[in-house]
Amino acid sequence: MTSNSLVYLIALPLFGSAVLLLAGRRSDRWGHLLATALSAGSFGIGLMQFSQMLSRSNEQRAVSQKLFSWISVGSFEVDAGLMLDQLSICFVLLITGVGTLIHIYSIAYMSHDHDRRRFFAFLNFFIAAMLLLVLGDSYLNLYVGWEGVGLASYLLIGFWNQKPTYATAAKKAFIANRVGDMGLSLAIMIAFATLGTVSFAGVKEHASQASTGALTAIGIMLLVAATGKSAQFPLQSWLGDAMAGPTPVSALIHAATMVTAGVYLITRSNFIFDAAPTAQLCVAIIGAITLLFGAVIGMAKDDIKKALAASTMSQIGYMVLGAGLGPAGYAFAIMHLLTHGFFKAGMFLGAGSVMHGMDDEVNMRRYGGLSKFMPITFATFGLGYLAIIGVPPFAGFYSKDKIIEVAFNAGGIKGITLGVAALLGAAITAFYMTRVVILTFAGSKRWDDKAHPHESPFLMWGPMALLALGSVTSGFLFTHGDALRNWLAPVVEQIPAHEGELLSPMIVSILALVLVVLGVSLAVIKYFLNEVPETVPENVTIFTKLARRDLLQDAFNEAAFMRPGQSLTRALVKTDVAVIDGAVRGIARLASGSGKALRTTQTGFVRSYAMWILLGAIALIAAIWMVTL
Amino acid sequence: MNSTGNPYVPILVIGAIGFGFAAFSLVAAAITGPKRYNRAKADPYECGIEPSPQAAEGGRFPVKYFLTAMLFIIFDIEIVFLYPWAVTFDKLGVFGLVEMSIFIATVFVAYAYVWRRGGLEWD
Amino acid sequence: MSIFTAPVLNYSLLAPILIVLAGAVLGVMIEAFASKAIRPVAQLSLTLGTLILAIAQVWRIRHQSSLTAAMGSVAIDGAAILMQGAVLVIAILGVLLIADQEQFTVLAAAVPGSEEERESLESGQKLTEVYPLTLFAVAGMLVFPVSNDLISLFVALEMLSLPLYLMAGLSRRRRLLSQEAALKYFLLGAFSSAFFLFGAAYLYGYSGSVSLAGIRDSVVGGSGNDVFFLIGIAFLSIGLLFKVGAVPFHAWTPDVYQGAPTPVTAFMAAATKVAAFGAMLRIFYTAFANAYWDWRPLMTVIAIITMLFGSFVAIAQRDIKRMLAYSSIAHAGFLLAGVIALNKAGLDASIFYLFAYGIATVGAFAIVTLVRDSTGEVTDLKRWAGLGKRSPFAASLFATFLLAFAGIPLTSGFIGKFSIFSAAYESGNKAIVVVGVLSSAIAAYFYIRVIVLMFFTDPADDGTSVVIPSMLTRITVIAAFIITIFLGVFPAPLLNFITSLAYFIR
Amino acid sequence: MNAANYLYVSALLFTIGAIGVVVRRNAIVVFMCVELMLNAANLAFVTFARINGNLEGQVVAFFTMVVAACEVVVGLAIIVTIYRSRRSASVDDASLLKR
Repeated sequence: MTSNSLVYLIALPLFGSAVLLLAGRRSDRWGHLLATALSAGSFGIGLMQFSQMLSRSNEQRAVSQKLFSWISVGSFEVDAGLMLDQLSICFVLLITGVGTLIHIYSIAYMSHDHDRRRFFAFLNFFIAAMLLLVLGDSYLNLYVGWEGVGLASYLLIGFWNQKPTYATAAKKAFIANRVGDMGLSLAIMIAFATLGTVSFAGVKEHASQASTGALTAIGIMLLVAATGKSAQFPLQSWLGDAMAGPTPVSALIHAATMVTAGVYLITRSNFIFDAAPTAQLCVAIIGAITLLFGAVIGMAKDDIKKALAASTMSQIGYMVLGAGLGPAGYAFAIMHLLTHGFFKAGMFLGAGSVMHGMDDEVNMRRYGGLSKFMPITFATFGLGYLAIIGVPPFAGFYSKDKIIEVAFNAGGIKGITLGVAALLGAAITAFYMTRVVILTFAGSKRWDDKAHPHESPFLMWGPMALLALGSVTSGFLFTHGDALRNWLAPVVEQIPAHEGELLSPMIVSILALVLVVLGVSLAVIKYFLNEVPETVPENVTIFTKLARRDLLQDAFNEAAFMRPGQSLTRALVKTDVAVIDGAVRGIARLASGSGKALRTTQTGFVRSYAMWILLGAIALIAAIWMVTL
Repeated sequence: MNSTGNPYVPILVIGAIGFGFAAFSLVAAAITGPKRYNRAKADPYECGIEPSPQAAEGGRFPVKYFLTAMLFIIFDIEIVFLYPWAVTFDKLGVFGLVEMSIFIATVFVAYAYVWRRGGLEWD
Repeated sequence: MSIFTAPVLNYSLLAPILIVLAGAVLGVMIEAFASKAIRPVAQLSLTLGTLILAIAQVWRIRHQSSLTAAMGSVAIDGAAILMQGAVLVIAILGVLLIADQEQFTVLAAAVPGSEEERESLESGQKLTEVYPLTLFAVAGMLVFPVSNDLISLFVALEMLSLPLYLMAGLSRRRRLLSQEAALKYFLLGAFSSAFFLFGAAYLYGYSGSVSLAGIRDSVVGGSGNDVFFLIGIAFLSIGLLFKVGAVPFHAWTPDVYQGAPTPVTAFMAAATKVAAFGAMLRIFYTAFANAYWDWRPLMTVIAIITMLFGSFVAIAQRDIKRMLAYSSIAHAGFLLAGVIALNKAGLDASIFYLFAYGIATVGAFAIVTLVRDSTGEVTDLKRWAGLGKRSPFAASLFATFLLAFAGIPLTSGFIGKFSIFSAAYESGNKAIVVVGVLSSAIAAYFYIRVIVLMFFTDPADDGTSVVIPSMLTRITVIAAFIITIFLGVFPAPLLNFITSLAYFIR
Repeated sequence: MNAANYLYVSALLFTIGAIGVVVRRNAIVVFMCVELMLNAANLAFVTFARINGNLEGQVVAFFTMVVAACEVVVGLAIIVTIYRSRRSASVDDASLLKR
């Protein structure tokens, strides 16, 4: 099936972004409205495509559109083409739907910012790039979108770049992402070299002929890409700092959509991972590590956005774990991705609403008792909270429990380890999310009288309410009659579920619920029944201290990557000026045979350059001699 | 050529001799020569003659010397191409004549440039 | 002794070169006889007219190929046509920049700071010698990649170098630096061409012929003294590697790029690379192809060192022109990967890369000429901070060129990098691909660092500003921008064109 | 006489020239060393022409002489300009551009 309207999905927001950037200040007055309308238009097209899809049989649902022939070098041909199938439509609706809500929210949230127009231009650009990422029909087209969202994220994290720390955060995000991008480009090159094609369809068709080694290499490189973009261990450190961006950005890019691109990549490449079990196991392990890692960090954060960011990291860990469990898990990974998109975006918007009312204060120790002043925010945030900790019948209950269940049923030691990790993660999640809610909305007020907490305007709480609705209902809708699993079946071939299961769904649910209750009660005891100090207590265990410092992730990065990189650079610069210079001096000393001559034979740079050339010539001759001897 | 043994050895020996010669000269100069630093050593032409008369700007040689020398070299050396042509003049025929005329004309253009821009004037 | 017969020349195939040379000689005549008032206009129109005429002629002969156009001295073939076309396009953009005479001193012979210099500046005259010099250099660049024997190679090498040595010293401001750049470029260039010539002598000694075809025959036949051959390859390569700026023969690059007047740097950086790599590709793909076992390992090592060195050292740069210089060193490494690939894909990719890189380079340096304060160009990176806030248009264009250098998709640089690395991979040289991707990742860091500096840092209040560009500079910048983006989005037409034409006849 | 001896002389001249470029300070002397290297190459060409029994090497020598002369002119022009600006022909003094 082909369709000519796919391109408009991307073209609308891209057009908006171009208009806003080119028109400059002239569009200050109507720019945000145009951007929002175009985003909504994209959502409309998405819905239309969705309804058309529904009317077709399951095998006929995918549509594609060839735009133009992009690269053709010899035998290598890539068309710039788009493809909309059951998997990408989920993302299209999530991106444009949540995206539009966040556009609306931002109209109010950013109303005092004199650069609001630029913000909307970037936001529209992000939507376009993210749509390209999920609609591209080859790895190369995906790569274009991948770089595009990276750029948009980078621009938006650094949006308030007046503060140097924010610019640093933007850079940090950029570098972590570059490492990931390198993985993706290597994966593409290996795929091209071994399979001769980079289109999804082509790779899928030829994957069976490739050696397991090559497929494992591609898989591992794709995983590196995913860890960079989705803030997974060991490239996770940028996400917390990325919270420097405006809160709507954190909600859209760093919670609901962009950071889940890694999960999309892995799910999209299911045919590679299914054929490369080692790579698949690595995916599951990375997911399990990250979900615990993020959860532990989440327990110690006092900054509301950073706590939510740690939680995002952890929840994406669940998705990656799900995707790493193979055919049994893909659908649940995507399901959790979608439900998470609703509840996490909703909670971020809630956090933004709180900050809006509290003069941009982010420290939760300076909140408290806000439920009285912001009832709607409290309600929407609370629904999101119930969803994330997995209370039935809220969305998270369906999606997260399924991943835990599949993890246990993966079999053997692997299944038990991964399952236990996922269960433990659920308990910790319950603890830190309860902590966030209590510190923010319950208890006594800890803010000074300068703050005047107030409910946000309708433009802000409207989108929050809609997202909260999604957090309540989506889980049920997706699982009702295995709707999402059946929907995705043509994309990710599935084995029948519940085969030789270790634990029945019921037992998993009960276990999870017990642990959740445990986590919640601990948090209630510690933060609700006891007084919360306004200053950060110092007499805490080493674990808390470590968690506060993000489990030393920055220190690790610095020691392992940054320092050696810097010293290598310095060393090379020194080589350029000192060592080569020194060599010239040394030779001069040798030649004249006296230390005195060193002074009179002052080395100048032209001569040291000539020395480079001469030494290079000698080295070349010597090397040729050795090669041919 | 050296048919026995490693063919690189002569190259290496020659390189070593060249290096040794240069090193020897410098060492010998450093040991035997006086160690006084003299600005004249960095001058063009180290022949020890005090250049005179001093030019207006305090330089040693008027640039005109260099200019004239350079012009002489450049026009003089072009003659080189006339010799082979002269030897095979009859065999090259009209083609050779035309090509040589173009060549001479090009040299004349350069000459005209030098002349018009005052390169031949001595003050 | 051989019998001389009158040579037969195919003038239509040699016409692009002859047109440019004729234009240059005419330019010298204008210098000699035209009045000072009309010289600038006359020279500019003559130069542009010459270059456009030459391009038209290159286009006309694009499907012809001949080894005997000049008695075997030059080989006109598809690859030659492409290379000459690229040099001419870059030269036109470069000349438009050079025409912005702000950058050049009026009297190159005057002592800096002297009364003579002040008077010449106040007279409002223009330095017009730079146009014939440019044309002579272009003529050399047209001959270099088509040369099919050692004599033409050496003459072309000097023909393109000598005018550039002089042009490097013509800057109006910071004249001491400019003259120093000229001196360094000259001494090191002469040094390296001596190596080149010595290598050529040994290749001649090896094969008994100065033509590339003769050398190839000897390599295939396996006759001749191998020691001569290896010394020949090594020394000849030194001359070529110097011109492209490969480590360890790169040391001149940053100094000369920084010291030379920026329009000259733009022209030199872009066009010299095309010409030198053109010659290199021809030599290695034809004469040395069958001896690849001898040179490939070494060239691989040099390519790897060059990529890594260029990328790492660029990070530590504080001056925009030096940073671009080190980036050009890194790009030389990427291009060497195309030379080493030694297959058709490698040739196609190299030609595309050269064109894309050359255009982006001219564009980037064109923007550098625009960023000034009261004393001239501002090249200190620190003072570029916040440029994006004051002049978003210029800064965005510059960012585009940097992204093209970094090889970000939808710019020409991405297509170039991708095709060159896949050609290298196809040839089985995996190490170079891995190092290449790694160093592009490193390189992306410092390109993006400049973008961050321009857009995300507060402007310093020190009088740095972007001047309103002249019409000619504006054309250059916009044309470079359009080509860079167009080649990133629709590279297929040019890639197909290159694929269909790029062959070396032997 | 064995033609190879001329090659040894040529290699010797080339090496002396190359060392000279690196160790001498006066720009003009450095430049003369480069000319020495060019002439070493020329000698090699002529010798090889003799060994190979064809004229091509001698033709190259002609061209090299002319090109070297042009190089002299350009080089002297640059060195003289620098000398007038700096009052010194030492290549070590010209080191403002670095790092």
